[in-house]
Amino acid sequence: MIALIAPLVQEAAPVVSAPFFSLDPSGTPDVLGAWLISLFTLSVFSFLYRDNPFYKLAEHFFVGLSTAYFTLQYYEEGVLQPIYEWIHAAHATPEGALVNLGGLPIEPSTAIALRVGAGVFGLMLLFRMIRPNSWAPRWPLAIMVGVYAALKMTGETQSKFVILLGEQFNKALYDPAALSWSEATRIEQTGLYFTFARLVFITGLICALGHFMFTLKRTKGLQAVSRIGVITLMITFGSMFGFTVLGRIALLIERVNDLDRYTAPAYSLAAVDASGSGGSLLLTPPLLLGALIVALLALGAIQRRRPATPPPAAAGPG
Amino acid sequence: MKREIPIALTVLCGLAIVWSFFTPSPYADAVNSELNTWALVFFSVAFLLGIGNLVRISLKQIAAGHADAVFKVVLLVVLFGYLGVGLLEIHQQRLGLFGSSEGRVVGLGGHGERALRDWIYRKSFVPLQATMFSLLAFYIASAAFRAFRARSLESTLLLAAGTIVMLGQVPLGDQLTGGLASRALAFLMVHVNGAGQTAIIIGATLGVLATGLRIVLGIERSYLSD
Amino acid sequence: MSLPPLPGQVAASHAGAAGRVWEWMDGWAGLAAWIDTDKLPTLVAIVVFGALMFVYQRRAKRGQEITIRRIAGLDAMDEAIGRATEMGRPVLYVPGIDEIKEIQTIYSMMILRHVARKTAEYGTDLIVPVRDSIVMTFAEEAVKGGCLDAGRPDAFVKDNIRYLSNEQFAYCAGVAGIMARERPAANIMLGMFFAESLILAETGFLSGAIQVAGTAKQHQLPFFVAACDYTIMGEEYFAVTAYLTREPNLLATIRAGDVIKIAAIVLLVLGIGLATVSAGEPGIQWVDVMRRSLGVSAGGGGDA
Amino acid sequence: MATLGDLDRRWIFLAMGLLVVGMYAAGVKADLPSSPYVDSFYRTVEELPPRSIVLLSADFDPASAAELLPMYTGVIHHLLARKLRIVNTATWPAAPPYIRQEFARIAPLYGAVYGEDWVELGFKPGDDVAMGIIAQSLQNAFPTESRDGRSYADVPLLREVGAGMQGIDLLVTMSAGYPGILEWIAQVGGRYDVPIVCGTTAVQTPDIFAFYPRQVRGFLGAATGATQYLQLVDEVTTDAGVTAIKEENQRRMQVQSWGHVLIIGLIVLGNVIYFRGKRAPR
Repeated sequence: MIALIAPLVQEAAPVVSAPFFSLDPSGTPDVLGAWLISLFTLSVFSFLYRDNPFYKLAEHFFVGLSTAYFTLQYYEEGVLQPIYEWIHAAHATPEGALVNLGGLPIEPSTAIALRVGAGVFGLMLLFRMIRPNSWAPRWPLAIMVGVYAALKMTGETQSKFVILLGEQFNKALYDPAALSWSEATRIEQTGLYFTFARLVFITGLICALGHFMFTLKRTKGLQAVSRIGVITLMITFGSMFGFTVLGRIALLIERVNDLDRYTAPAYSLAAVDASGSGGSLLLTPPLLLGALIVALLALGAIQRRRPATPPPAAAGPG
Repeated sequence: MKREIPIALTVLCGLAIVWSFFTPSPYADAVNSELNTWALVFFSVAFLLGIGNLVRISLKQIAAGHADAVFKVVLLVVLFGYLGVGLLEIHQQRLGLFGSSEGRVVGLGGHGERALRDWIYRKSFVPLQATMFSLLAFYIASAAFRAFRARSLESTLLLAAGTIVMLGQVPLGDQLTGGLASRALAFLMVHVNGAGQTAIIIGATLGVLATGLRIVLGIERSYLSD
Repeated sequence: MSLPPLPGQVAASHAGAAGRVWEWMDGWAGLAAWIDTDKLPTLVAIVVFGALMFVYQRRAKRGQEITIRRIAGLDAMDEAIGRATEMGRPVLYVPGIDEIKEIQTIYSMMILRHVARKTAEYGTDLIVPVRDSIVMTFAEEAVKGGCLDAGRPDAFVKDNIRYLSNEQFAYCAGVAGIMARERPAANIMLGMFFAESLILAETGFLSGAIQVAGTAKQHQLPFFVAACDYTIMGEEYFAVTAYLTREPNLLATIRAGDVIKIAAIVLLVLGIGLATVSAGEPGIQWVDVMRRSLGVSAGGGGDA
Repeated sequence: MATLGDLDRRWIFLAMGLLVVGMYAAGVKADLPSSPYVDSFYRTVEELPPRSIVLLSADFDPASAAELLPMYTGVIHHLLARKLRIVNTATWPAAPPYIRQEFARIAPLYGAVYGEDWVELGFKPGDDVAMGIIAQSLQNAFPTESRDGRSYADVPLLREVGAGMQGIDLLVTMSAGYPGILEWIAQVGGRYDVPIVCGTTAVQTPDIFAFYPRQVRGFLGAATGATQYLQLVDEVTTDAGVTAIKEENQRRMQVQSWGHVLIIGLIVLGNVIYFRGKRAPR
């Protein structure tokens, strides 16, 4: 096992010293942080063996922290700034000066009135906590639904329908000279390849659109169009499948890389002496915690297989 | 009364946004920007309401002596602990904490306004979320062996295209196929996947347009019945 | 694809008819103060689509038949329920894992009612595991309604609508448990799914059940196609709901969508033909006028 | 199907785990051939005249930082090396710490002065709504910059950016999902004449091809795109940091190769067993 792990340690310059605790974001990662990261990462990976207290701890810590994290963001940027600080700033504008609202200069008093209105409607939303189906929270919700629906409808129809169609007629797409990019292979530069590629694109697009038509009579022609459309869609889903595999494995590799960083001597429990040696590998966060989790899970497994003897007071996990 | 006013508000605000989208005037921009900010405030308040739900369910489970009660306690301690740290850091200027004063923000250890919050975030939120997603690499491997079958033309094409894409993305793929994989990948992605995605996006956008129109014209009422 | 130049100037020569139309459009741009002419095509698209929806909805309400073609996924679903009946084993219906406000979950409830009617007729058990307590109440209503439609209200078993957990992976473990213990012969998974779709499809495949899955969002479809016997893809999901419910609003939207797609295809064929003919030609060609009429040449950073 | 069902999937988990750790320990590096869409991302930045202003939006979080952070670091090096000025925003709440962390390390290398060469405006909640406000009037979206709290008008760089993206020469977004590149296209591409390039996670990359090469001038797809782009940026920057990240990514791509070969092998093996089992007499 050691032989396999040993090469992991041959970093370009092994980190020999790291602060125990430091808030500096761009400094060398601190030791306390290394222990926390290793504990959380290995606890989540332990779910692959089976659901166990380590995973439950990590999961509940995550739900609590992420809820609090997003709450703070939305409190600061969605409530504090647009209402409290905006009214504060509008209040402090000198006499006669105007406030800029989306490019339109307006009276500070109007600006304040508008945001007080927003605050009142926001409070009406809080009524849901007291009386869920009272009329008050419906007003702000209705405004929000109307604004989001209209925003999506206009923006997306423009860029994902009208312009997306219009861009298909750009002459540059049909000019073979538009083919040259620095490393195009010889075949890719030929006119034949270009025409074939454009034909594949156009037939695929038209047939895939044709497949998603449901109220036309199913003539022979439409069935053929639908067939080619399904083939195009299946290759599209195949490429999405390939990219999903790429993405998930990239994440796994990054986790391994992160743990590898904390196998450096500086993070080991055994102190690194002046000459830079010591800091044995086995006492570094990933390996020590990994061994601990495996041992406890193994203990639990053994206990489950021996039902006869009463489980000891400290029942194994799981 | 309980339904007419909300629907009127939806239609009014929806049409105001549509009007501001098509009209090139400063008034349109002002209306657009103010309505956007109102929607943003309500979105944030609605999010804050969501927390109440989580806390209520957790407390109920702790009181009922649920098997995971101790973990629910951990959840609440972390939730309110981090909220406390965050609120102190947000309002440190007014409260004169960590050396900050009226005009100046110093933050804990002089590392700026969000020092402690960001530290906790980097050392717990980051590894947890990243590792949770990386579990899927294992689940895909298991499903690949036990469930992905070339049972029909469709699934065969899908697995074949997936294989080309997987090979074309990595150096080994080109070494194994003599450089063919990455060229096949480029062709497949730009010309076949490009066509398929364009058709899917056009279809989806027509769906968004249909629901958007029904909401803005007040025909769609389902969102009110919650 | 070489990189077309950044928003450069229009070619000097405005020769030919197309050029004159181009200049007329320039003049027109400044005129209408109340509307941004680049966005005129978007306004036309929205108004035309709205008008089509309105017309077809009125026709559908007056009973005029809008036929939706038979979706292959529906045949697969009926076949799966039939096989479960033959083997005397239950049907499992997973309505996605999103909340009721997601449109796909609402439509999944409508399809659930159709499935419940079939299972009530055949006298087969129907198990519906849910991840959200509000969706559970809607699911109970749907299954109760389905049993009533089949004229067998007694077929409704309240315990078969089960709230497992609202945590994603715990819900999957719960569904896997049902698959292992009660061994359903048919798994129908319709609604909004996320990363767990992979685990549900794999567990279902191994339990030997016929699997029919469907979702409108494309990101989970690759795993469903690879692991399930039949998949209802993207917009087919909405077409299935319209086919089953005959609901005028939905029928009208699909009919309007078809008409717009036909128009888009005609536009595509015309535009691409013009673009191919005039590829590489300097100056303004008819295809550039066409692109500009779609509000592209100005907004999309285009060039002549 | 009995044989397949009996195999405990945890053996497959172990195989994937050991393969990734083992190949990572081997530490082999290999160069990647380029792709047309990565090449056009690089050339779109190269063709911007010096002192142009770029709106760089960090729209990702820790789960997607594995794929997007290397691109984000690479693009900051590239922009600063090309003497371009950067306005930083974020529409994901978990992104601002990354802006601070990267610029704290990279800006001094190119002598970039805060407030003149780059500015940090921080997170804006509201998804599409936020993007609509940012594009429509940056000042209205961010009355104050988020590092020292100075008001918009006091920052020399921001004075050159008016309403309606006026003054912005390129929009770069590192996009992990919603809100991201597709919403930037809807809110900005549909209204203002600003070229857009982006970096995306693997899951979202296939969608972007529908908008390439016109609405999205170029893009970096997943870890592969990141590595290809870093190979290009490494040639124009002298900083050892870029070379280190490039080599780290090349090392990861080698491990990625084995991961993909394993998945392909499992699919083929699974199908062989399945079809042989089907044809064997019952």
